[in-house]
Amino acid sequence: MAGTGTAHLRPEGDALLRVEHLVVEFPAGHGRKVQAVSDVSLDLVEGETLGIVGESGCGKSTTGRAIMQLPRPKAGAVVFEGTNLTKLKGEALRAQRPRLQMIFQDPISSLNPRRDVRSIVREGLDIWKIGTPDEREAKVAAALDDVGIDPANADRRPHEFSGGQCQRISIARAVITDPKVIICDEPVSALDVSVQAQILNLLDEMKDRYGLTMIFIAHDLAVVKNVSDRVMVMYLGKVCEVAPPDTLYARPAHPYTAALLAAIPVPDPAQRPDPTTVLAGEIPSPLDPPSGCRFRTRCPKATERCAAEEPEIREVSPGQFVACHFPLAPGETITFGPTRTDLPQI
Amino acid sequence: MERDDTLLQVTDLHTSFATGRGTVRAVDGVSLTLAAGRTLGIVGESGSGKTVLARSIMGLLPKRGATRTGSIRFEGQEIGELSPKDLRDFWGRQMAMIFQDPMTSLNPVMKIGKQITEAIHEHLEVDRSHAREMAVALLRSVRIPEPERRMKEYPHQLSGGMRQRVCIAVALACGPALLFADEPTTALDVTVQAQVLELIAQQQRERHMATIMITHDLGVVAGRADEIAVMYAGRIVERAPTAVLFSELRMPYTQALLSSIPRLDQPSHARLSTIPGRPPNLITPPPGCRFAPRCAFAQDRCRTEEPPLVAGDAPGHEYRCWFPVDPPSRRPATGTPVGAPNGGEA
Amino acid sequence: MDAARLIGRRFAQLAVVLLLVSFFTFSLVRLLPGDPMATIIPFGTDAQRAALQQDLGLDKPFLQQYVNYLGVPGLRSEGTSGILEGNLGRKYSTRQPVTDFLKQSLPISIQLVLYAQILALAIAIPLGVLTAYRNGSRTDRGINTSAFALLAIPNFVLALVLAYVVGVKLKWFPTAGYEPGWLDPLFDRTRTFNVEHFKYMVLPVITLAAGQVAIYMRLLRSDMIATLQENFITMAKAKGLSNRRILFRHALRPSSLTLLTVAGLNIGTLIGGAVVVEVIFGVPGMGEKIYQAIVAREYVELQSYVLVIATLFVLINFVVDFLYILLDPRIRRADAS
Amino acid sequence: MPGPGEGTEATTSDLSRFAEDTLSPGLAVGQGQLYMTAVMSETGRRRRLGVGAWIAIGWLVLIVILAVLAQLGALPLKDPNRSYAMCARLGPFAKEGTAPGHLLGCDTNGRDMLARLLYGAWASLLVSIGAVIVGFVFGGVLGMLAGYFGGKVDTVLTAVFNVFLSIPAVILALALVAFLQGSAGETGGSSGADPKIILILALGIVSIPLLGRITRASALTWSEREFVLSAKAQGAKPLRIMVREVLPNVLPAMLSIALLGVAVAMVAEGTLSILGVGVKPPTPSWGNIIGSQRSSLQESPHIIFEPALLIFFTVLSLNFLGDVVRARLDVRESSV
Repeated sequence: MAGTGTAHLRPEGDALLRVEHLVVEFPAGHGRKVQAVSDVSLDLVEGETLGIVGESGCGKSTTGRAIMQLPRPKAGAVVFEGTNLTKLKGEALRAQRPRLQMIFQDPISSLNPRRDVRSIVREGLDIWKIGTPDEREAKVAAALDDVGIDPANADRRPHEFSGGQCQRISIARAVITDPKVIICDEPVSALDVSVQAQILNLLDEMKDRYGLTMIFIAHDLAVVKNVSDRVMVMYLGKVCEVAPPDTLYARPAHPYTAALLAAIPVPDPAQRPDPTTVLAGEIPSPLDPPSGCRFRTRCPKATERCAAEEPEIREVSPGQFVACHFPLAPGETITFGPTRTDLPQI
Repeated sequence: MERDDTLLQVTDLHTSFATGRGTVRAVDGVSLTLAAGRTLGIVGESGSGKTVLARSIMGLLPKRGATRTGSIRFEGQEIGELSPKDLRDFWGRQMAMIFQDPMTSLNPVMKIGKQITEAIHEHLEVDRSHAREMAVALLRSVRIPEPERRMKEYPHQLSGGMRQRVCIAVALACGPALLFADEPTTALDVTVQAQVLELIAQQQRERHMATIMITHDLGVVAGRADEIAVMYAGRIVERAPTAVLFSELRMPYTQALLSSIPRLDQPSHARLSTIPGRPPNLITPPPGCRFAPRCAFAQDRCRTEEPPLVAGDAPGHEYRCWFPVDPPSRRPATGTPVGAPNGGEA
Repeated sequence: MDAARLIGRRFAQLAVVLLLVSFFTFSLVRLLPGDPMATIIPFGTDAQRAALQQDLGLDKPFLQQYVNYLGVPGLRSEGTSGILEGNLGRKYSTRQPVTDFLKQSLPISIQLVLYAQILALAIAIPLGVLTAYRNGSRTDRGINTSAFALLAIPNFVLALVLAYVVGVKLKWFPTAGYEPGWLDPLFDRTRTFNVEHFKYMVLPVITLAAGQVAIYMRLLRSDMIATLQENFITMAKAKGLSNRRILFRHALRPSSLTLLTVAGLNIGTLIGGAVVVEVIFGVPGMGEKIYQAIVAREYVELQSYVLVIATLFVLINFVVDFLYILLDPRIRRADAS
Repeated sequence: MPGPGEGTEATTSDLSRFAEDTLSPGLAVGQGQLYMTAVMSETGRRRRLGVGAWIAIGWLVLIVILAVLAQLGALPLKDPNRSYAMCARLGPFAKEGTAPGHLLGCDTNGRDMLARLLYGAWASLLVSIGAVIVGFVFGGVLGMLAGYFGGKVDTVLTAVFNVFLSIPAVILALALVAFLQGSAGETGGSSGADPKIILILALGIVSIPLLGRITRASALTWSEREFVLSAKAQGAKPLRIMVREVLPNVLPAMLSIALLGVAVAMVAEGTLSILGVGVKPPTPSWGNIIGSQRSSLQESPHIIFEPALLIFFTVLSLNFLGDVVRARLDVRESSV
């Protein structure tokens, strides 16, 4: 299978969260199963932010949710502070929940429209009966204040707030139980650029203030770069490349990473878009993924070996890991054009 | 000012909607000109009125509740004077439009082929088989593989990128002189976005077609538009030929917009400059300059008196500001990120 | 082939639902308190009761009774026959087979329901399209308000009002009775068109259809309004298509999906309504038979009628499912569950 | 069941949908849009009730008050069961002369119509509201379980609902009433169980699958929302999520359906009365006044038309309010 291996994981003792060989399956009708995430491993060291980036269908959000055990993965281990969450059941798993929190993409859908902001944010404290009612109130007010929402407005319902403010409320709700890890699933992609910057800055502040470790999932590489200490690129349920952001952006080793980087529109008229860097074709059906390396059907460097043998993740430069038989050398450019149309369609 | 090859001239366009909560002045006094074969980028956040502007020019407004005033001349013809039937003739043949969401812009229960040929039949006197051939050729020209087979398929059988290609084929079917592309790639993945943008650019070159590209992403138009107009709260706040806009921008909003986008060439964890607050609602826009409540350089005058659109130094450059910022070209190379306002200019 | 698989699956579902329905109707009769013996021979001796019980097979265990009722070959008791052999049981009182009554009354009710359904759709579809297109106009409001009022008139009230005004006062149509129609085995096949039949049907059909017109129209209208706001409609407009083409070629089909489903489900409402209408207008259909069976406590008969109606209902909705597939290509491929 | 209809604000929603881009600043186009539309239409509609709604509320309040007062004996009404033989069949505006002292005339037995109608209101309201409560207590709980848990629970419950729904409601109700009456008659004697309770049970049972399905559909859409996921992620237990997160969102739809349901149950009681198994005479209900006296339509139409009008206005008001509630509180996705 494409992009397996755990070479990029750090020594077990260092990691706060360690995910090994994660597999998530969904029923696809007619008794068939689709593997949204197949054999993904990752780890988080306390205090760092791991960015997961990829296009729709790459399994990045599913990975995030499977770490939360919502839904539970089909296989693999999610070891959080030494406990394997996939082995926990019922109350034991529930007890771990407040330690891991999530922030979602859609600021409107992630807040209950029929409850006021105070009770939304307080929910975690209520569930776990943390503190006296007064203490809870004070904590809610403090959290709201921290995210830049005036606690005086806590009696309002979510629809009275803008998208950016709703996202702030979501952040307050996530930090109220003092979690160790927060998984941010595309937290800014529904927001306007001017609001997006506010939320990105806020996330960085909250990370310091609450001592958080984060997984930041997004499709926008520039956004991911801005917040991450380490970036993982995914394609069709597999890991392509893991590297520190500056390395990744300066010299991508996986052809897919290079294609992604080239596709980002740059707000600079001097950089004319180059048609030869446009990645052709479409993402193959996850029901019937290509053999060997999953990117090979769209990769100009693909050979028979890529079809026969799945690449293992290996280190190509310090801290830079790639799952590719023929990684790009530093400075090597890749040409995808002329735009091919004869590639497999879904 | 009017050049010989002027295709579209919009003068003082106002569009408002009567809603339950008051009159929304979505487009408030916009003027623009576009020459044949050129590309105009309209950039703005959600709520800036850019989509309504495009639909107003097209005449695609709801029957009731929408009011449009001002002049729209297309090849000298005043569009407001056209009868509904003439206007329908105009649509598709002279002006066409592609929309943001390819998932919902095609009729889900009608075959792809039919959706293209019906546009051809509506406007051109051709027989069935000829229309079919034209449709196949169109699909081929937008690089849809196996066009004959695709003709018999339904939209849900195609991916998002392919559907947007079909939408482009439909829009191009009768050879329009002007194409509106309303956020054509917002709903698409970044590599697919690159494909679709490239396709639009190529078709535009081949057909000598003018394009109005509406987007919230300055990056999308930076390398592709000849001219860019920045909209804020229903008005154009800055307009210039693309290169000029980026080097000579004077309007604080344009600058803030540009600097709040996370960029790949910035190091990670760079703090983003943000625009505080959020765009105003258009029922009760703020008095004076509409950006004043969020502007770092706003002074008393900005809050009472609305600045007119004034010409900048470079030809074709106009902006709407009492206290414009120093353009990037005039800042010291190492310069502080934000230019000090020049008091009293204009 | 996806379609073949889908059809196979639907058939399996159909079989399961029918089995459940038969079991349910059977249980309804057997499990609810009340001894059928008490109703059949209220003053019989214990011996008489026991004999009758044996005769009716009621002495057997519950599940065996059900198997006998179905008539599963190999499992059923000696000498019994069940639904699978076409035996729907006999009336307690006259020992006549229920199928005899079914043959007479079922076609009459089917005619009635069919006419009502056709009439309702024929009126509702154009009105729905018109009001959606003219959404908010005076026409729309007028039609919509009328529909609203129509919805608030119970069937039985409308039946009585029609009978009183049209039948008694105006004397346009007969208010009671029935003349065989084309589906009816008693229909005189030498005649091609029986005006009398339709004369008798006018009032019952209008009564049945009235409420449905309002439901269908409002449903189509609201779906149509939603469809007309879809992006693909704007796209069709931008192609320069005419309003008529946009309304009927682009908007109607995707908007009619809910209507179709509801029209299928409403068969149940119509059959239910037919009971009252048949009783009021003296039409000798299933509804009237059901009513009499209940009054006479003929539970075996009732059970069979209910089973037949439920089966018809399930079958019709099975057909609706297929129409749905025809109308909406998205379903052909998607998972049907 | 009258189909859930369009509100009166289709035009404005059409517009605000179009103008929404300009009305919801700060949220970029994209996936957020749908929910924004939903929330938008909700806030946009939070306006004064129309005249129609107030008239409907007024009518229902009036009927309820009169029914309660009549039942308490607080109204100067004639005995609904006493015959004034002189006035039999005479209506307020009958040709052969009116029934003096009887505001709305008398029925075939010479009983005062006004008294019967007001006492009948009590029976009609009791049966229809009771039936909807029974239906919602069971249907709502089952629907909520099916919608929230999904999977096998949902498959089984939906199958059960569908089997019930394949039997026309009127026929099922008819059969249930007959059986329940039979069993009640047997166990406790004819005076044992109040026939109204039998009716409430029968109509309630009939409405369980319908209300269950509606609740299920609504619960299903809301259970997929991310705030439910978030509650799970915080460690909330299913019961808490169902009660605190899902239920408040499902309630508006349920309230609107409940109003329509009361109307449907009221009509159903009438239908059963026509078939002779409604509220048992001599206790009057609007339905059984029509049902027991329908043969007198020709000579004294007022006996039929008076209760018919009451049913009409009450059902109209309930339908209208149901629609208003739906349009005001219920966002588009949760409509069934």
